[in-house]
Amino acid sequence: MIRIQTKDFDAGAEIKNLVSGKGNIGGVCSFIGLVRDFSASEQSGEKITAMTLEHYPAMTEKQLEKIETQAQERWGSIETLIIHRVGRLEPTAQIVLVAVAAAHRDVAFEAARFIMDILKTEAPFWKKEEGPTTSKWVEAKASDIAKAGLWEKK
Amino acid sequence: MIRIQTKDFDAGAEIKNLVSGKGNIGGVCSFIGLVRDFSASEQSGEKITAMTLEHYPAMTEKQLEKIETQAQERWGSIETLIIHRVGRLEPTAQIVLVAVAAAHRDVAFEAARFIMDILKTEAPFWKKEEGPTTSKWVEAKASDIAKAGLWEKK
Amino acid sequence: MKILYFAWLKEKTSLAEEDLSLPCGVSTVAGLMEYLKNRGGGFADAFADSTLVRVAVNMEHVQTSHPLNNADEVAFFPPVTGG
Amino acid sequence: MKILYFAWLKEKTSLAEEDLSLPCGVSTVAGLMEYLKNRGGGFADAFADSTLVRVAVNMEHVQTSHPLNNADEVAFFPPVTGG
Repeated sequence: MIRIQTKDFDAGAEIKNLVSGKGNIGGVCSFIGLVRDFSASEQSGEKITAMTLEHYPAMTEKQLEKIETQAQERWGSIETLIIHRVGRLEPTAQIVLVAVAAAHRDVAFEAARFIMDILKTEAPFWKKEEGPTTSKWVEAKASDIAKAGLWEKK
Repeated sequence: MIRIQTKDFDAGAEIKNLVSGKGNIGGVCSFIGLVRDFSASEQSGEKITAMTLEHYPAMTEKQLEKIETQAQERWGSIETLIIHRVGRLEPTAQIVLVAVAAAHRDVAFEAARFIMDILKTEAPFWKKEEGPTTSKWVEAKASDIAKAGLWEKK
Repeated sequence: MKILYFAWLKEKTSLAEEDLSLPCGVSTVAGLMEYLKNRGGGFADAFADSTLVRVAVNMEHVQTSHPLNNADEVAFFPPVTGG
Repeated sequence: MKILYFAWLKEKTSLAEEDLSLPCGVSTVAGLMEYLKNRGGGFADAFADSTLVRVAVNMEHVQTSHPLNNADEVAFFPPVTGG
């Protein structure tokens, strides 16, 4: 299940909804990404006051659905949820929720990490950070590209 | 932070509380364990109607604190939360919540998985499953012992 | 052909979206990028270093060698930074 | 010495907890297990196969070779199954 929205989400309620009525679920691994109060660019580490998330709506949906399908093909019977916010967010705000429910915990942990890693390099979102004086587009991290690449070899 | 309780928990509220006011947190990985409606013993796979969790209170606290300390020593600056329920629980009920907040997602994922793996073999909880006709104590899984062992070698 | 620009490509070109007939002699993404760069001004700036630009055709990530036709939706953007 | 029994050890011994002076000649967990087994009845049953029993002394997991003294809190239980 995929949702792109400007409003915040309640991770606990979303997870309960994901597993509701499914007695074969042994565990749910989830990841929540949050806005930090310092810049993602490792050179600067400057304070940021807000972040704006832009996206390419139709492609975002297509890419996230593809990621869910890949995870389901890879790990079989899992329930997946991806919620991603767009718009202007302040430090400590929730940006993204990825949750995977499965019969066993290993699958839940691995599939959730897979979805996050691939989302980071395939889903068309862009972050612009606002500092006290300037604002600038966040640059993609080489380490994120490397992490996504690791899943190809397995 | 550690809590042992009979009542249910709200994972979303617990996670928000864990990161509240901390602008250096980039992500939270959490795992929720749930009561399945079939037996954990792989031979039988029988339906279960409820599960009762017993524990050794003082030792549980001591062991969970030790696990949190080990995770903090291993991954440095992380915030951790472990909530474990005891008593009688029905299928689809939440049993355990482990959440790790960190600056970066890899640390959050790894430390949460570490805590779950070690909790499974070190924390003194015991599950008794009730089926339609009989009830029996869940046997420990060799695979859980193997997973915990893997962390020693790293 | 529909062309979309995102993030700093949208800012530099001052354009979110435009309709364009496949220009004469252009048959790949690389050719289109060269054509757009030659418009000068903000476009020259946006496409000055093509290694910084990522491309999707019909909402799939592609290489610049990807062929184009008039029914395609082409999007230009920087490497993605969601999550 | 305080002794605690959990899960099926509590059921088989019909005892959650007892106070016991370290029996004469017993200096390790293994010795105590042998002593308890020799009580017969539910205790003989509970300790029939010592490989199924786990032990904590003062709330730390220990091997059966662990030494004991009268101030210890000793707990017997099956392998843990929480989480």
